[in-house]
Parts: sequence; structure tokens; C-alpha cells
Amino acid sequence: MNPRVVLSFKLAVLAGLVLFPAIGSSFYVELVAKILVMSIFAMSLALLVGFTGLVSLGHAAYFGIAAYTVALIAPEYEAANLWFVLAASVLAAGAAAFFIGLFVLRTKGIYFIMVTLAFAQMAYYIFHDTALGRSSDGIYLNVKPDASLFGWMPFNLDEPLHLYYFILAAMVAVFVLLAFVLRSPFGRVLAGIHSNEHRMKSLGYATQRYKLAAFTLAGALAGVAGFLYAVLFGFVTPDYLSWHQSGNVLLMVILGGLGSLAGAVAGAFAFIGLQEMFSDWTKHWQLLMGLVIVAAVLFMPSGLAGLPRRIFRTVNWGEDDE
Amino acid sequence: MSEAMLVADRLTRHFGGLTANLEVCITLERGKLHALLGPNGAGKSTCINMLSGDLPPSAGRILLEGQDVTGLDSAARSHRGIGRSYQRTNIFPQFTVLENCRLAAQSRRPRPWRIFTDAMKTRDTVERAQAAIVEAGLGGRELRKAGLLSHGEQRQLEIAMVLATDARVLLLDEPLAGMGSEESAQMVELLRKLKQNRAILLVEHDMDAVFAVADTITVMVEGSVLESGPPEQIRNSEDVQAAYLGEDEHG
Amino acid sequence: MDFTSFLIQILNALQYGLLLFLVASGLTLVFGIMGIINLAHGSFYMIGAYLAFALTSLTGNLMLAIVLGIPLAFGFGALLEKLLFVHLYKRDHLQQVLLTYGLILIFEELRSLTVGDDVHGVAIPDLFSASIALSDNLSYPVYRLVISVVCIALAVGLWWLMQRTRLGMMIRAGSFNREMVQSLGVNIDLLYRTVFALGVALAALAGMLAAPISSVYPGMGGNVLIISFVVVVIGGIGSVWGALVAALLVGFADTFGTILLPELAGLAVYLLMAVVLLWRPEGIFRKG
Amino acid sequence: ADKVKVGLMLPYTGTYASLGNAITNGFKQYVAEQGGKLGGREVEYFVVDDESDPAKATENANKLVKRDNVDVLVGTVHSGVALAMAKVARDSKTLMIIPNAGADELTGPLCAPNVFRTSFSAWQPANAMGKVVAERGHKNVVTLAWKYSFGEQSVAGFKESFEQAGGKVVKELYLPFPNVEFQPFLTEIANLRPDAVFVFFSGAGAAKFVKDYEAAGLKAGLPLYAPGFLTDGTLEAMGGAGEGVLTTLHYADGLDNAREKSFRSGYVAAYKAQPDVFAVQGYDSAQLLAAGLSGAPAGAFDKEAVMKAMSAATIDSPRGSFTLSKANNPVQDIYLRKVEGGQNKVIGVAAPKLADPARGCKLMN
Amino acid sequence: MAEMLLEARDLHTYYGSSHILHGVSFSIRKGEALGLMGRNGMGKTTLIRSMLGLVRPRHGTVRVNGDDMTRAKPHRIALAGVAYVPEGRGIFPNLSVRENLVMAARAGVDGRREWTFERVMETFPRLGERIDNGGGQLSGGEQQMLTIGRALMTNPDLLILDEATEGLAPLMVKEIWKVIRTIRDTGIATVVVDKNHSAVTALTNRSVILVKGEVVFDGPSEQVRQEPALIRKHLGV
Ligand SMILES: Nc1ncnc2c1ncn2[C@@H]1O[C@H](COP(=O)(O)OP(=O)(O)OP(=O)(O)O)[C@@H](O)[C@H]1O
Ligand SMILES: Nc1ncnc2c1ncn2[C@@H]1O[C@H](COP(=O)(O)OP(=O)(O)OP(=O)(O)O)[C@@H](O)[C@H]1O
Ligand SMILES: [Mg+2]
Ligand SMILES: [Mg+2]
Repeated sequence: MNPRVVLSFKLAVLAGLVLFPAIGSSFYVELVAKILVMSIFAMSLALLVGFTGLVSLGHAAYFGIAAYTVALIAPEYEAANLWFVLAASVLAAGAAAFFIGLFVLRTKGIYFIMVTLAFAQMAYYIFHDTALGRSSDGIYLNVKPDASLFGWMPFNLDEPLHLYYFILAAMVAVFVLLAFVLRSPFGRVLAGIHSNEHRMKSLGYATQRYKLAAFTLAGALAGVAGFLYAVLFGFVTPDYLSWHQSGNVLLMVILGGLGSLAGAVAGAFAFIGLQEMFSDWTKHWQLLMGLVIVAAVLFMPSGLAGLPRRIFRTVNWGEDDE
Repeated sequence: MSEAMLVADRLTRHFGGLTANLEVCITLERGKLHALLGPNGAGKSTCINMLSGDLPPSAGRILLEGQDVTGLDSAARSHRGIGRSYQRTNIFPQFTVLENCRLAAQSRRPRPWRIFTDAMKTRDTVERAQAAIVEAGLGGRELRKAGLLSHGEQRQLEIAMVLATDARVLLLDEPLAGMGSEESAQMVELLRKLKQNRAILLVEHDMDAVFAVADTITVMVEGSVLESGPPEQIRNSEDVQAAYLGEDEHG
Repeated sequence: MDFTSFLIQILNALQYGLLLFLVASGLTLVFGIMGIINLAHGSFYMIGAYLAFALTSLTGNLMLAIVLGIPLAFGFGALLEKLLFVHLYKRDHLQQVLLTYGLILIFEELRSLTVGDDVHGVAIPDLFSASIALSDNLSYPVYRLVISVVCIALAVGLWWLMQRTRLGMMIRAGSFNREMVQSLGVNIDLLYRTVFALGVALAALAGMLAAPISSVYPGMGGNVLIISFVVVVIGGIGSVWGALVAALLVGFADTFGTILLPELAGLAVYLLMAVVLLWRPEGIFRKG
Repeated sequence: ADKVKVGLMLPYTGTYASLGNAITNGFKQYVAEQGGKLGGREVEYFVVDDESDPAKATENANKLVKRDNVDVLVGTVHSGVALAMAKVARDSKTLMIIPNAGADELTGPLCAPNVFRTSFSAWQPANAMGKVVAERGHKNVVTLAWKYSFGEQSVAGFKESFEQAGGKVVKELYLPFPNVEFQPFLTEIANLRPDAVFVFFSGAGAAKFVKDYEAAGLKAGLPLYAPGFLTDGTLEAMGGAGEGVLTTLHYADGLDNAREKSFRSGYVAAYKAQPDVFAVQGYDSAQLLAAGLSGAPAGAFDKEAVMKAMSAATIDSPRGSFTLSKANNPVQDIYLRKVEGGQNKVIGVAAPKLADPARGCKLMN
Repeated sequence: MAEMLLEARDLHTYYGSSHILHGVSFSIRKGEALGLMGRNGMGKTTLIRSMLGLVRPRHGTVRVNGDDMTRAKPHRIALAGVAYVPEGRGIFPNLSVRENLVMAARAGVDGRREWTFERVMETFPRLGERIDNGGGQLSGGEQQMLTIGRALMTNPDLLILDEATEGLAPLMVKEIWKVIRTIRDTGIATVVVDKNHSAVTALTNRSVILVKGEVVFDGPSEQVRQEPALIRKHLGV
């Protein structure tokens, strides 16, 4: 498909997101904000799953570690400094990913899936069962961080709109960053590792280092998402680190279509959006959700990201590349 | 100008109870093509795997330009100038032919920190890749997806990728296997050209090709070196004929 | 802990390990050997348990329920394979994750719609309802021992099927290269349908056998899902003995973890998995 | 007519689905008995399935508060979810009624004038049991519970009163939630040889525990005590294994009061099922709300007035009447019950008019 | 007609939108040895796979022993007596050498059992030495022997060898040619794709040359041998 069409489509979506608060009620603004946060989370995982071929089933650990970092270091009834807690959370998540990565990257394939799960579950139980997490029921982040920079206050996160645009900006920034990373020489190496790691090694790439870099970056970006989630909802619970959470974000990535950033975002929107919609209709919404997912697997082999091209192709005949 | 580039010093490798290589010594010199022959299962690929770092030796040393590189992994050895091709095609099937070779070329200057540069616009790597593709005889097929090439074309790509890494020592494991006769002939020409400023180790069962380009030949049997010497000596060796060549054809 | 109770704890660990193997056995086949990532394994287990509940209420006897339930589960598995899974062999494995997740939701909701959300019990068959005294104040239910025996029989049977029969060879070959297996004259579609159905039947059998001990309740599938994967993976994908050894290891880690390290008991199993996989990145019994 | 918008945020899928349904049924039953109105107002429902997932709890609560603008938030079962809901209620100053979740904090350190509970605090039934166990002459007790807040709080409540009365908890055993492999603990308990055992489990885990306890031969010589969740809704699944177990709860089968009788017959008629404690809590939530609405002027929903009336209300519950403490937690009789013939028969009052101490609650002084 | 073993008519095969076979017709009789030649990428493998049901031609028919098998599943064609040695080796690395060999072994369509485990061991003694190793641990040439041995153990009427000598040492190649000669003598038909044209033409009685998905020559191998111009023109040597 024409890259210009793709770009204008993406810009149109962005414009829609920017204008959304003008039409959406405060609940929907918050819902979209949540989806944007999950999009960041999904994109961070897509970097691993879709582009590097590292299927992590423990990605929620970094999300949760960042969320707990804010909640634990912020004073109980005062605002913490946004930039400080943001940096601290992202660093904590990135550092955790780095150290866990040192171990888990020794394994491959299914084994990798399971070791990442194992580390995430350990992190979960540390927050759930030990004093570090304070209570297995979760803790509050009572006051949203304040955004002042050397006495200047560019925006105020207590304002839902400011918070929304802050999150939107973060999401766009992560998207752009990853898009650049993926077309850079570094990104091509990750793709090469995905395709054939053995050959990458014999071509002279120290693949382990590249994978560790990708894993750390993905962990840090998941941390951005976890941080925003905690700030958005003011509540953190060990469930942020549970395997369900890791599983859900993985499903978003797969549903969106592997190997596409926009797909990850679309996956997050579809996954959460459908849940919202179906659960409003009926108590048995999981049945509908299940049916839609099964249908998606059967009829959308390359995920949501492949959808426009399929539509395009049926309209235009030919021009396929499969 | 016979200068030793890569030296295998008493390389030994066991697989469980099987000894795939036993005290194999080989010296590769710049400007020379050294052919490694032997029956199936003699241990030729195992030898290459040890030289390239894909497989750690059980005993023995590997010297690259006088330095011991035995402890380095394959990526590090590649960086120091050892390039190899595989007997079983080993490419990036989802990528285009060009991207396969571009990745190979990029490994010389990886620039991982330049995340705001478009990889496709790094001129040096793209040009190097183009040249390698043409050299290997795949010109015109740059934008085809590698996995969809025919078997012989994939074998050509296998070679193109090694060329793109600009290695000074080439370890080629049956480069001609699967290629048609015309492509084989081209490849022999290419080998002749390549060996001028490189050291090449060639494993190949195509005797016409081997005798056309080899400067030295080593024959292995059951993991050990049977005989080593100039082509004429090997061709006429009775031991080699019995173990590998067969009596009539090349005698 | 005195010596007798230490011995009893060992028995507990062994028995729990065997129970885990039972639960994971279907997954060994479908995931370990056929290579299908089947998250719905837990659902099949749950379906088995509910089948046991429904059929026992109907027939009055768990044994009879099992005899009826197995063919039902087998047929159900074959049907699912024909309708859904057959389309996924050529696709990325992650599509199986998505599909089987969708199935979990569907099965769970259908269960809620048809049987409701209450907890139910299934009676232990009278034949096995006795207990054996272990110490003056502790005894051991015979039914648990019966399950252990079934597990061992299953392990041997599975191993024999996979390693000693040509069928097993074809299945393993098929997980690597279906096309080549076909070109050798094997009807791989039929073969895979049968094996998948067998895996479903095994999962259901595990559910049926476990029902009297564990009760029958919503969400019971989710609880066994992860542990089953842990068992299959630690053991080394594709190895039946590996799965058995792994199940026993997990049984020991869990049992002794809970008594010796109560603070961190939740971690024990995952710590074990991490350590095993870092020590042997391809599981304990990885086959070449 | 004036309306009151009620947001029901309860689990309708997953492990707690049957609890969520029972609470909903109870609530709606009371409203139906009042002719579809509470305090003269039409009731309009907004329903959200909280899936017992704390990670989604804030958003789900916001859905009711911000999107549907409910007047009162009713929920939920899972304590972690309730905690997140309570935060939304506090921040948005929405009236909230908790029909089950028992975390002590909700009416303790996190208490708020607009957050009410019609069920119990984890402390209550456990604390009542402590006295009972001591009175029955047991000196050394081992406790066993899931390692999560509710389990720990139950054990703490029990230990407090039991040790005050001269007993001793010789060992607190915990197993990770939601594990149900009890065998090692049963062995450990047999080895410790206490006089009695106090546990906290609920749902399927409770059924399995009681069965395993009996199968291990412990039940005969070692009495088992627990908060009533052990045997509520799980007796059928236990088969006969539960017979004779003593539990404490604010409700029981066969309570002899008029309210209980009419409630029970009404429930059976409406839902073709026997009500349980969760249905009662739902029912009482509706009653509490009705009391609040009746005590407030007609017209626009006056939250302050409703809250005031609710705090002062005496609820004529099927469990017996109760009032609310300053922290808005029920002050209620905790019954001692015994499992007999598949029912939780009341055999006495373990603690009359027991109030949660509400430690850390600023409303208490 | 009855003696026609495998017959393809007017095959058009596409990969996606690229048209690979342009109306190829191809047939082989009982006991015939046929050489299939063409440069890299001309469609030899595609033709074979189209006949074996591994890719679906968009157009054309395939008959095996006179039965229409155009849409038949590959295993039915295999069971009708066609064995295939694919290019690039189709061994199962997760099975041992022994298992690779016996997994599909069977008697021929007419009940023949000429190729037994023992006979394969005699032909390829090297395999015997590695019998309990994993297939993936074999050297390249050993894998090739394994694939050929495995195909022989299905006792086929038609053996299709796609670059079967790739990676084999000269002595071994001679051994393979000998095997083909013996099986031809016992009435088994063979299709040989190999880059060694002189060996192929010496071994076979008929040759087919493909250029860009079209048959440009179909005639006696004798003729190819005697007209080097043919080879030069179509095979570019
Ligand atoms: N990973 C391994 N495990 C066990 N045995 C192995 C392994 N790799 C190779 N071998 C054995 O070592 C011997 C030498 O193998 P190698 O691949 O070096 O042979 P080769 O000389 O390259 O033969 P070919 O010409 O057939 O490629 C063979 O018998 C092979 O079966
Ligand atoms: N799966 C595929 N998708 C698209 N094109 C393909 C595919 N497989 C092969 N091709 C193309 O079809 C053409 C014929 O391929 P084929 O493999 O039949 O050639 P071949 O004659 O067997 O060559 P070789 O001697 O190299 O094996 C080639 O140009 C190849 O690139
Ligand atoms: Mg080799
Ligand atoms: Mg070919």
C-alpha cells in the first residue's frame, strides 16, 4: 500500500485522539487515556515479540515494578515531583529488565516464554506476599505527582485534560521513538535476530547484547506505561504484575498483528474497546469476546494490521506479496 | 607472499563417543585456496565449525594471524575477519536478497547507537551488498524475498552474504552444492578472483571445481588427516583414491 | 519435623507430583509432542471435571462416568481439531495462543450458562473410599494412591506410544515437517486429529479423576493451566519422562517450600523453574 | 417520579460469580418487595462485571460514577477491588455500600463518611471465634489460612481474642493464594498436635480443605473452627465431610425471626434457590439505602441527608437487626453455628452486638 | 495407457501471482528412468511438487496409475507408490536415524519388500554407524543418505530424486548411481534431477529439459548425449 495513504491515516487517527476530549465525556476521556497507556505497554512488548522474536510472558513485571515504584516512593499525602518519580520508575523497570534479561536471554523459544513468566511470577509474589508490597490488596497513590520544573508548572495532572494530553504525548513519543529504532541499523539487527539468530552471530553480531538492549528498552517503556497507569488510577495492586496482565498485553500484540507498531496500538484499542462494549451489553460478554477472538484468528491471519491491506487487495485485485 | 592467516593446531572434537576431528592441522595462507576433502562424515564441516567458532573444540588451538582466537565466539571471530558459508542454506528467508546482504555488510560497521538513522540509507552498506549480489550471480534479483528463491538461488545468496562481510579468511562449506553447472562455473571463476588477497578454505565434493582452483588439498578420513599436499600429489595418491575419489574417474 | 512426619511429607510430595503429572499429561501430548500451544488445556480439564459431576449425578458412579466421559471428550477434541486447529498448523504459533485464549472464554461462559457458578462435589467411588493410617493421628486416603497408580500407568503408556511405536514416530516427525510426513504416505490430518483428541481426552480424564478431591468449580481450569505448562517445559518439551520427573520436582518444591520457607512459598515453583531452565536452557530431558 | 441510580459493581464471571449473583438477587428482591421503589424513588440499575480484577477496578468504578452518574455505588466481593472502588468513592464523594468485601481497612484506616458496609469486617467473625475456642477449653491452637490480607486479618482477629482469653496460637501456617494442596499442612498440623485448628478458607478451596481434613483422619480428634465462609455455599460440595464443624458468622440457616422467614420464602419464590449470607448482604444493602432515602427529603438526591439517615438506621435484617458503628460497619450478633444435616445450624450467639474496633479510623472520635 | 505411472497434463502453477509453470506436460512409464534438467530456478522442483500434491496447480491434471489425483492429498499419491527425496534433505532431526528409516517403511503397492532395513544398512554402511544418533546430528552427506534410504524403504514404484547427490562424496555418488541402476533393472521407475548432466543422461533413457517453466525438450537421453549443442543452449554450459 501507498506509504502516503498509511501516513495520512495515522495522522488522522492522531487528530481524532487530540480532538477526542472535545466530544467525549470525562469517563470516555479516561477510558481512552487508559487505552493509550495500554498501547504504550503493547508497543513495548511488540518490540520484543513482533520484531525481535522474543515472546515474553512476563512483561507485566516491568509495568508493575514501575507502578509500585511511584506508589512506594511518593509521600503519602503530598505530591511527588513528576519528573523525579517518572525517571525513578522507568529506571527501576529498565534495571529490573536488564538484570532479569541477563538470565532469561540464555533460553530460547518456549523456554524463554516460561522463564520470563517465572521471573514475573516471582516479582508478583514479592509484592503480594512480603512487606515490600505493603498489602496484598494493593495500595493507594493518594496524590498525583506535580509537574513543576524548577518552580515552573507546565501543566497540572490533577486536571483530567492535562493528564490526558500528557498520556497522549507519551504515547506518540513512544511510537515515534520505536518507529525510528525499528528502521535504524539497530532495528534491522533485531529483525535479523528474529529471522535467524544463528546466522546473525556468524555474520559478526554479538546478538546477546542486542537482545539485552532490546529487552531493557522494552522493560523501560513498559515502565512508562506502568507509571502512567498508576498515576491515572491512583491505585496499584500486585495484580498489575500477574500473568493475566502479561497474557492480556500479549494478546493485544497478537491480535493487532505481529511486526507492526500500529498493530499493537490497534490491538490495545480493539481488545479493551470490545471488552467495554460487550460487557455493557450482557453479563455473558466473555462468550462474545471469545467468539470474536476465534473468528479473528480464523479470518484475520495477519491480525488487525493486515486488515487494511486485505481490504485494499480485494478491492484492487492483485498486487499481493504472499 | 605466503603468509599464514589462519592456523588450526591439532584441533580435536568429540561427540559423545565419536571423534569427529582428531588433531587436525591446517594452515590457510593469503592468496591461496586450500581445499578440504573427505568422505561423508569425515569431519570437514566439524572442522569449519570449529574454525568459525560455531563449535568449541575439545582440544587444540586456533590462531588468526598469530593470535590465539580459540576462546572467541563466532561473532567475535567474524569481526576479526573470518567469514563462512553453510552447507545447509542459512539465510534470512523473510528478507529480500538485498537486505540479507545489507545485514551482512552492516556487521562491519554496526552503528547500533544511531537509532535515528534509516538503515536503508547507509550508503556504504547498501553499495557493498549490491556488489556482493552481482558477484555471486544474483544480479537483478535484489528485491526478491530470499525464502522464495529456488534452492540453487538460495545457495548463491549464501555465498553473496559471505562476500558482503568482506572477510579476509573465507571458510566455504560446499558452496557449489545445489548450483547448476553454469552457476558452478561462474563460482569457480569468482573463487579464483577472491583468493588473490584472501585465504580460503574450501570444502567441496565437486572434483572438477576443486582441481581447477585448489593450491593445496587436505584429505580427511574419519576425523583425521589422511594426506595433504598439492593437487597433483593428491590426485595420484592411492590412499586418497581408495578412500574418497574412487579408482577410475580422476586417476 | 520429626522423622515420621518427614517421611510423610515425602509421600505428600510424591503424590502431589504424580497428580501434577496427571493434570499435565494431555498437555505433554498436545503441546510437548504435537507442538500446539494450547492454553485451553485447563478448560478441557475443567470440562472433564464437570463431565464427571454431571455423569456421576446421572449414573450414580464415578467409574461409569469416566467410561462414558472419555469417548465424549475424545469426540469433542476431534471436532475442535477439525473445525479450528487444523487451520493453524501452518501459521505462527502465537495464533494458537490467541485461538485457545478465545476458547477459554467461550468454555468458561458456556459452563456458567449451563451448569451455573456453584461449587459442586463428586463422591469418591465406594470401592476406594477407605483410608490407611500413617501415624496415630494421620491417615491417607486410598483414592489418592489409586490416582498415583493411574498416573504411573499413564506415564508408561504415553512413553511407549511416543517412543516405541511407529505412530509415535510419525507424530514427532509431523511436529517438525508435516509436508515431508505426508510425502511418505502418512495421512497426517487424520493422525493429528486423533492425537489432538487423545490429548483432550487425557486432560478431561485428569479432570474427572481429580474431581472428587478438588471439587468442581468455576475457574478451576485456570488454576491448573500454568502449572501444567511449568511441568511440561521444565521436563523438556517432548519428553514424557521429563514431564514426570518435572512433576515430581514441582511436587517437592511446593511441598517443602510451603513448610520450610512459608514467607516465599508462592515463589518456590517459579524459582525452581527459573533455576532449572538457567541450568539447562532446554529442560531436563530435552530430546535431540 | 424521583429516581435513584444504583450502580452494581460485582463479579459476574470467574470464581466469585455466584456471590455476585446472590448479592444482586438479594438487592433486587428487597427493591421488588418495595414495589420497585426505595424511599419513594424509582430504582434505576447500572451493572458492571468487575471480574474480581483489581487492575481494572478503578476504571470500572469510574464507569459507574463518571459515565452513568450513579447516586450510590454498591460493591463488591473481592477486597482488592473494593479498595480501589473506595478510592473512587472517596475522591468523587459518591455514596458507597459494600455488600461483602471484608478488608478491615475499608472501615478502618480508610474509612470515610460516605463508605458503608452491610457485611462484616474480617476481624468480626474471627474475633468472635477466638472467645468461643478459648471457652471450649482449647489451649493450643494452630491456624491455617491463605496468605493474603483477608486470611491474615482473620487470623489476627482470632488470635487477639483467643490469646486474651488465655489461649495460645502455637503456629500460624499460611499457604500461597490460591493454592489448594493442603496435604503438607495437614501433616504439619498432625505433627504439632494442637488442641484445635482455626482456618480461613472459602469457596472451592474451603470445600477441598474440609474434605482433605476429614480424609486425613484429623477431624475426629482435632476440632476445626473457622469463620463461616468455610461452610457457606460449600456444604454440598463437601459431601458429608463438613458435618459437625463449628463456625462463626453473622448469619446462619434456620434463624428464627420473621424477617428471615419472609425473606427466605420470597427469595425461593423469585429465584428458585435457597438464599445464602451473600443474598442477605445484598438484601440489607438495599434496606440500608432505603433507610437513607426515606430519611432524606424528596426531590434532588441529597447525599448528606441520605448518609446521615443511613448512619443512624437500624436495619431489620434476616440476620437479626443491626446498627452501624461510627465507622459505618455493622454492629451485629455473631452466631456460633454447627454443620448439621447439610445446614449451618445456629447453636448460639458467639458475640452479641459485636463492633469492629475500626483501628485507625478518623471517624471514631 | 495402463503402463503410464505418473502423468501430468498442461500444468500451470503459480506462487501467489508469479506464474512458474506454463502448461507443462510430463509423463513417466513403469520402469523408465528419466532425467529432469534445467538451470537454477527454472521450475524443476515446482513441477515435482505440483505432481505430488504439495503445491496446487491452478490448471491441469495429474494421474497416477491412470487414476485422477489432481486434487488428491499428498499421502494418497505417496501410497500409490511414489517416493520423494526432496532437495535440501527432508530428514526429521528430532527422530533418531533408525526412527527416520522405519517410521514410514512399508511394503510396495504390490506387496514387494525388496528394500528392507538390512538392505539399506548394506547400501549405506555409514548410517549403520550412526543408527541411534539424532537425525539432526548427521553430517550433510549422511543426511542425504538417510533421505534416500527412507524413500527406498517405502518400496515405491516410482522414486523421485531431487538433487539427491547434493553433498555426497564422489564415491558415494557412484554408489547412488549404482543403486538407481539396480532399481531401474528391477522395474522401478526413477526421476532424477541432478546437475551432473553427463551422469544423468548416461543413466536414464529419457530426458526432459525445462526452461522458464516450459518443456523445451522431451526425448531420448541418447540424443542429448550426442547433441552437446542442446545442453549448451538450454543448460548453458
Ligand atoms: N552435533 C553432533 N552430534 C553428534 N554427532 C555429530 C554432530 N555433528 C556431527 N556429528 C558427526 O560427526 C561426524 C562428522 O560430521 P561432519 O558434519 O563434520 O562431516 P562432513 O565431513 O562435513 O561430512 P559431509 O561431507 O557429509 O558434510 C559425522 O559422523 C556426524 O554424524
Ligand atoms: N514458495 C515460492 N514462492 C514464490 N516463488 C517461488 C517459490 N518457490 C520457488 N519459487 C520461484 O519459482 C521458480 C522455480 O523454482 P524451482 O524451485 O521450481 O526451481 P528449480 O528448477 O527447482 O531450481 P533449482 O535448481 O535451483 O532447485 C524460481 O524462480 C523460484 O524463485
Ligand atoms: Mg559437511
Ligand atoms: Mg529445485
